[in-house]
Amino acid sequence: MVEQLSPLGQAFRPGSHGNFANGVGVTLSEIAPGSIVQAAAWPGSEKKMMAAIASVTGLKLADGAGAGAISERHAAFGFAPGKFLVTDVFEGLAAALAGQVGPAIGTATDLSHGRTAIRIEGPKAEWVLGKLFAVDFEQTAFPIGSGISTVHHDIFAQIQRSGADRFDLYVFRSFARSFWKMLCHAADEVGYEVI
Amino acid sequence: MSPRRTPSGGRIDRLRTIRFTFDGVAYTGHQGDTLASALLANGVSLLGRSFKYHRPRGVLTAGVDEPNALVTVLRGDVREPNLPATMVEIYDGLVAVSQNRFPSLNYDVSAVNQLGGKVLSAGFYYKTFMGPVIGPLKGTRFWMMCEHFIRRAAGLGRAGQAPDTSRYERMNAFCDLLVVGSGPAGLSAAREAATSGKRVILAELDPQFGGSANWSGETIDGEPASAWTADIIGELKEHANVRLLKRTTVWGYYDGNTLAALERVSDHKAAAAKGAPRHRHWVIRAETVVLATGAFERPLVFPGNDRPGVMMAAAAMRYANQFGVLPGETIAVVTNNDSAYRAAAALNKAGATIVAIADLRPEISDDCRNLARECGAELLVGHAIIGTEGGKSLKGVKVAHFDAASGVLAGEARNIQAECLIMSGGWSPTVHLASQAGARPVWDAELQAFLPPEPDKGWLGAGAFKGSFSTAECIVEGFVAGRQAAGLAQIEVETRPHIEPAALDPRPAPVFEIKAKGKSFVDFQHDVTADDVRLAHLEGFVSVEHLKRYTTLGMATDQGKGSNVPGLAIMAEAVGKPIPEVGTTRFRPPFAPVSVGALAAERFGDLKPERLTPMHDWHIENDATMYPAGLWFRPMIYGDPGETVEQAYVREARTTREAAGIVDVSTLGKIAVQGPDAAEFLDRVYSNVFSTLPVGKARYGLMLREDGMVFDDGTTWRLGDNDFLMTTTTANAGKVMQHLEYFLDVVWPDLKVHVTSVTDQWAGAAIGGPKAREILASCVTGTKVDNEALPFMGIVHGDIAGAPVMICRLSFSGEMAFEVYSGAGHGMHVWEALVEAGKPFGMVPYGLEALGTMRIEKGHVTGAEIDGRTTARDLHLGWMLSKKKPFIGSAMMDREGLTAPERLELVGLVSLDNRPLNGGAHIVLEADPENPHGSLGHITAACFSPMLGKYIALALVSAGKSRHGKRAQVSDPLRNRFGPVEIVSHHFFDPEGKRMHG
Amino acid sequence: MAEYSAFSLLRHALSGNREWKPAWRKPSPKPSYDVIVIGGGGHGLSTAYYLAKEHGITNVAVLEKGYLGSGNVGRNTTAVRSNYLLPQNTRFYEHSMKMWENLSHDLNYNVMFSQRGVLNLAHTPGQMDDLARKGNAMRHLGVDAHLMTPAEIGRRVPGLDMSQSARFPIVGGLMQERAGTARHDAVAWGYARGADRRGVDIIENCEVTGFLRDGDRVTGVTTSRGEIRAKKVAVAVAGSTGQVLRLAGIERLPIESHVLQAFVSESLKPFLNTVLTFGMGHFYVGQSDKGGLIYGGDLDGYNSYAQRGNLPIVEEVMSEMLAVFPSLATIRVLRSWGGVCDMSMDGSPIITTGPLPGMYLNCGWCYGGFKATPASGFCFAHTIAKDAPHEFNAPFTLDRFNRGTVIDDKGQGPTPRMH
Amino acid sequence: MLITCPYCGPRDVSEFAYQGDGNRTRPDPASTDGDAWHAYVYERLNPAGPHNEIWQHAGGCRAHLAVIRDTVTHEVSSVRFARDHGAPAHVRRKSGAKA
Ligand SMILES: Cc1cc2nc3c(=O)[nH]c(=O)nc-3n(C[C@H](O)[C@H](O)[C@H](O)COP(=O)(O)OP(=O)(O)OC[C@H]3O[C@@H](n4cnc5c(N)ncnc54)[C@H](O)[C@@H]3O)c2cc1C
Ligand SMILES: NC(=O)c1ccc[n+]([C@@H]2O[C@H](COP(=O)([O-])OP(=O)(O)OC[C@H]3O[C@@H](n4cnc5c(N)ncnc54)[C@H](O)[C@@H]3O)[C@@H](O)[C@H]2O)c1
Ligand SMILES: Cc1cc2nc3c(=O)[nH]c(=O)nc-3n(C[C@H](O)[C@H](O)[C@H](O)COP(=O)(O)O)c2cc1C
Ligand SMILES: [Zn+2]
Repeated sequence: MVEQLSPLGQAFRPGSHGNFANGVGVTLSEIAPGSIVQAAAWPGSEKKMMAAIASVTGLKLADGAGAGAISERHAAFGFAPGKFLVTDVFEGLAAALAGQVGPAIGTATDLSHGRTAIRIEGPKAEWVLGKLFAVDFEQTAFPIGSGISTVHHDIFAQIQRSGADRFDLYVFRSFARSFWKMLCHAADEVGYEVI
Repeated sequence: MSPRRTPSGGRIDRLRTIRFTFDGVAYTGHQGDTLASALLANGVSLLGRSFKYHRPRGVLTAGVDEPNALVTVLRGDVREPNLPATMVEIYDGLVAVSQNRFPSLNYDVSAVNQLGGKVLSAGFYYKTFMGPVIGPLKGTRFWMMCEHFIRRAAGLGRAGQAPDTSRYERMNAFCDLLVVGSGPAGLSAAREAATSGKRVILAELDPQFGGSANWSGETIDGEPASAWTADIIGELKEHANVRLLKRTTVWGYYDGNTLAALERVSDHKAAAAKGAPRHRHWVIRAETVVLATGAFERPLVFPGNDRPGVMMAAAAMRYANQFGVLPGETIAVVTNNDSAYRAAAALNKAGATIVAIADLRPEISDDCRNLARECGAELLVGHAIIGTEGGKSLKGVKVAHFDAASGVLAGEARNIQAECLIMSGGWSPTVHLASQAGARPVWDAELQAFLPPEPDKGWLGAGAFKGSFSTAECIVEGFVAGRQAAGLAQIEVETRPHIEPAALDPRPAPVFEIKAKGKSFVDFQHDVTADDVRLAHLEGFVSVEHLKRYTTLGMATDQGKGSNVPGLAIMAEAVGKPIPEVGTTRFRPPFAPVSVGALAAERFGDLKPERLTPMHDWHIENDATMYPAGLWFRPMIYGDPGETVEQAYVREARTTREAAGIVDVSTLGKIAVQGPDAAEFLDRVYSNVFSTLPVGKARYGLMLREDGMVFDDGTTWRLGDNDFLMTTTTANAGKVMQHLEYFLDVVWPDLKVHVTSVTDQWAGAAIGGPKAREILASCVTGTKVDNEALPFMGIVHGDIAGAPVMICRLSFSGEMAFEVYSGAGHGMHVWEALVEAGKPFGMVPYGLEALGTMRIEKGHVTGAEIDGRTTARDLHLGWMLSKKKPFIGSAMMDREGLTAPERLELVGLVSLDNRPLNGGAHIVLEADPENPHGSLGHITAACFSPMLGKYIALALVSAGKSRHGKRAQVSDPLRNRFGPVEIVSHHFFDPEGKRMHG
Repeated sequence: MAEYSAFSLLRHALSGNREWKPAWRKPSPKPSYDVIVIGGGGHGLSTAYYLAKEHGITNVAVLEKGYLGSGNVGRNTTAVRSNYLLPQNTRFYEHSMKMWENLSHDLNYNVMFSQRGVLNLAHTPGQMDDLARKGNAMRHLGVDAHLMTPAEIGRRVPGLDMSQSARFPIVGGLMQERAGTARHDAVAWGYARGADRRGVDIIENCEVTGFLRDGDRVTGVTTSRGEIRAKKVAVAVAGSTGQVLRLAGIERLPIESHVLQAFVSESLKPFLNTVLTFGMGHFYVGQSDKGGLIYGGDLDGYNSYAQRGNLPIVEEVMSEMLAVFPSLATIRVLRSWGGVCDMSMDGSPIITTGPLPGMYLNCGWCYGGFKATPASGFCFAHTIAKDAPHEFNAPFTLDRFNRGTVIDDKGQGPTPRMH
Repeated sequence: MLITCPYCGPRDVSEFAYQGDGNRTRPDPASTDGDAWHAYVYERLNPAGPHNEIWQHAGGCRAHLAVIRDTVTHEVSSVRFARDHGAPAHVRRKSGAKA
């Protein structure tokens, strides 16, 4: 199989950057899951969609807006009414989900190439993201596992909190390089490491 | 040297000496000084010049309300003009210069403007400079000549031209409670709220928390107020739920309790820390806001009140108590209220001689008498200052008897020598933010001030902001507001804080102006005098808003923080109405000026992100000249060394038509339209039918807007029964997406259709030309690409170099052509494989110019023709308007205006003089370069056609089709291009489409 | 001897400026008038002025709910130009431009009309073609316009980022030299004074609260200062059009009211001697004779009758400003405000008789009606006096949407916030 | 200004795209009633006060919302999904249902 090429190109500069006066504020990385799939249920079929996701990924999603779950291999969260983003470390999730989601339940759309997954982790992750998004990142408002849809000016982003100080951001691939640069810029102040 | 540093006292760090320059002269100050305090300490009392008369000005205040002492701070070539010296913290190496003076602050030639005096009164511009009605200076000429000179003299500081290298940032914050102001009231509120565990933000514009507690000289429950402050701050720092923001001015109160604040992160430093911004623009969404913004002291209006050395009383006290600076050794006082006595006492304690206190009131309290006696001042009750003496610094004041009730002066004027005159005309609560939030201030006759109304929205008030002018009240009110805002039960305050010295009476006498001979300033910076206010009244500009606009009162950089109320009062008197009936002008954001850089934040230097195709880096490496298309970048040409743009695109287009070419089409909008009702949905949004499209085929579609105009076009591919891939033009991708979502969500929610943007999922490479099929055949596996397997508009799936691809045979260039779609992450891989496969066949990459050339030759329309004003019929696409079904736009498309015979229609043009045609040129029957007229339409796109060997163009021409075969002229006076053209069909080349079907 | 002149200024100064007369009287409303004009903005006042001056109709009242000029005439960014694409607009606005050129003399009031040029920047060759199309359209109607090269622009406007590495490099521009700015308040005051001196009653703090009707026919108005009858009632209330026509029972119109914000910087030594527009956004800027940069951008984007803006647009405008003028990051915004714009469905105005008998309507100015002030009043006065449009406003009918003869300069269709 | 999206919660106005007057009724697609179409496409209720509007949470979940918002105070008093509460029910059924 041909590997996907990262859209970040030269903008991805592994190593340490910015102001380290107080240690590393955040770590930035590209997670490059094998699959990113949008699963969208028809109104009324949300539960069936969640069951389909569970049967494919083993992830049980709670009810409610933005609810999500994470395992070693998979991640999933709601980002819009009836819509979920589901990822897999491996390729082939779109086909697997499509197999479970019939036309009566909804649709599965492969976005494995269309979205770039960026991870930001560290004590200053909330602070850095706060510079870019008008969203309350504090854990009480944005619990672990849950996800949101938001936007930084022209750049649309879906964000899942995958740990106490870890967030996974899904942005449109064509914007990924610009977004990455901006994220690095925002992280300069607290010192960041690219891995 | 009159002003000076006291030997001890103040909250500056005397062990840390800081060097800076002002107008090129080196000075020193201490850590904790502002530029104003440091200059005063160095005996400098002339800091600026006023706007209109260029009068010498000193320091009037000690804070954001400063109208006079404006300076420019330089950092290398970067200039920051109009900063109040009272707000500039000094740092080692600070370079500040004065402004609005020539050649120097001391000798300013424009000071002659003062001689203009009464002629340069309010509104004089409107009455003159109109010039003659005939002759060479008629019309606007004379005025513009005058204006030229007026503009030379206008303006305060000078903007620089060097790009600012600072960073600016934005920060989003959320809290339950935002406390604005950290004086006794704000601190007390924050302390209470903090215990609730609620998220609290405390914002203070000063470099240190504490507000007036830093310099009031009071004790709170036996402890110096500054220590009380330090205790609370220490306590607040322990709370994880509290964020303390100093140097942070809350400047905007927007809808939904969204507040904007400016944090000056690095201005007080010689250099910002690595990665740190100069300013941070905070956007704070607060459940509740506690406004504890204090009050501004107002000046009194009397002749010569603007001379350097005249200062607000509380400011003078602050200089003494906080900065260890005496604004003068001999100080006179003029006041209409008690608070100036405290100032006099403080200044006296710090070492100044208080020569006299002129109190406008006929009687004063014993407390005041005692204070006056304690500081050894001559007490002149029922007296007023009627003039000041000195040039650029105060030498003395003139005092006369004054009757507050009638405003009448009596007796001989007396001269009193003084280096400094401090004044107090009462206090105006800082109601700006509440007013921005929609609260209408109410006049309080006791306090002679506008107070905030009872809160009804997302805010509460406390302290001097509410007109509570004693520290004890401030602390209690803060306590109550803090608890209320944090949702805590109200409890009785056990013991009211004990404040020493005891509070004085806060009520001023209702005297705002002392009428005597000479210029008495109301708005200091704008040189608006009391007479200007009366002139405005005489001419009928009595509404406060008219007063403001006619005289510019309150429109300067301080926005009338001190001057508004005195101005109003003078107008009220002239009209003979009470102040509240005259009203007050509207407060607007920002509360204090905000740097443009801060508001642009991370977009400074980077307005928009770049959108890149998966093959972007290849284009750059292969010398493509990139062309911005919205946020995207697309190759325009891949020029060879020495080639012109025209040579390059002609080569690319010709090679494509002769052999093959490849172009990156990844930017086309792509939308997955999925679901059982997808076909039905497409029938409704496209003007033509899609439900009949078989799986594995694509169709060209046209969309109209509801008003019947053409909206967008593109091909849509049926990948499965319920699965379509729609393509849109690059420019309209977002708009089409929104259009589809709107109809699905709002108009037809019963349709089971999902639309998803997959623009970024797919890389697209279009290869076309007579060799295209061979090239494809040589590199595709897993499918055939011959006519049978892949007929025109057919779709197949296969692999290229191991990557899965989807290929549709469709043509924009008019050649035998294929669009090869692969996963975007494979785009580069597939592209390189295609380029490699094309090499033996002489295939070239081509850019937008060649793409445009080939589409013009074919007469295909794009955004230049689909400009929002054309109908399908205008573009000869009437055949795509289905008669079998209604569709979006079908109901409106036949209105008379959309079917009129004289409408602009798409035509082709051929240049008959073999010279290039230009987009935007107009078409006329007879060109008249001297007097262009009679436009019939315009050129939308033009090129040199390698196939026709001619310069050709597409154009929209009135009744165009009827003119086929006729001659006309291009008329392009802007580029001085005139010449003959023939109007022809827009299908220039291969009208039957043999090549693409081939 | 003109009432206002350098000489009179001197004479009055010598007498201590104590003998100036009010710029306009403050009359109480009469029971009836020949014509009532609702709205003391630029258009209402100029309409009254031209009714008196051109048609001899002087028994006229202008009713203004607040202080004179409290609407958009007092809160606009003062750009005056006639650089339109479509001929109906260009003809109308060019007529206005010609009137501007003589307005100060006509009114004996210096409205400070300064023809310092309006320059539209282009950032791609495609935009240059669009500007050329517009400029050529203007030239074919006898209106001045010329293209400028980057080098010329750089010389004309110091501080602009002319580097080709800019995110949106400047590749050229379209200049209308005769365009410029005027002192907005002076326009209102000058017309008010001119109308007043010709007998028009200008009545402030007089809000129209309803219409008097005889069947369908409008016969007057009720106001916060009582009933006033009139043979003809003309409505020129800009952003309040929806509210006022609702008083006459007209619920729906091809108009939406939207807020547009504007900004003024702290006063700076003048360096920008033309009006400039950015081609990759909505930003535009000029510098007043006081030295403040006067600038703005896009609408807030939703219906509003509040003269108050939102924060995202503030940020947007500032970002766009720095995209063209990176050196202005240290400059500070002094004040921001909002005005309520009467956005029409095609971005062009409506000046017409009706929609009810006895009523006349002037609206749909979007954020471009300041420059129209003279021609709007002139044409509206004609329409009121003659019960028929002047040739310049004949295309600006209310039924053009029905008929499809829209005048859509931006090609945006019926999305008012996009015009 | 904040709008509380029923899915995403309170979000800044900058995340939303205004889609205008929510009081308009789209005529039956097959209707040839010119006045009805004119009213739908060109006429707007433009009240000063509470207004029914359609907004899209374009920078979020992308759902369309039926919002009641005061055009004078900008206070948002109600937000619901437009697909449930947008256009009047009869319109949806007529034009939407597949027979
Ligand atoms: C921020 C901003 C920038 C702009 N920039 C430009 C520009 O650069 N160039 C340009 O050409 N145009 C510009 N415009 C547009 C221009 O200002 C307006 O189109 C024009 O001023 C509208 O006409 P007017 O002056 O008559 O309106 P207004 O001044 O708004 O007059 C309408 C008057 O009607 C009154 N009124 C309303 N209801 C009632 C009632 N019931 N009873 C009595 N009176 C009532 C109002 O109080 C108001 O005074 C801008 C607008 C704004 C808001
Ligand atoms: N007549 C009088 O004697 C008189 C009058 C007024 C005040 N006072 C005294 O002043 C004190 C008032 O206490 P208080 O707490 O109400 O006010 P304060 O003046 O002590 O504190 C207000 C604080 O708010 C800050 N501030 C104002 N606007 C701000 C903004 N937009 N953003 C951020 N910070 C802002 C100011 O910098 C100041 O530090 C009392 O001690 C009172 O006795 C006395
Ligand atoms: C062209 C123009 C220039 C302005 N210049 C200034 C200025 O220098 N200082 C100022 O405070 N306000 C200035 N303003 C803004 C006014 O103070 C005021 O905000 C505006 O007229 C709207 O009125 P409002 O704020 O009372 O609603 C200017 C307004 C305009 C239209
Ligand atoms: Zn949402």
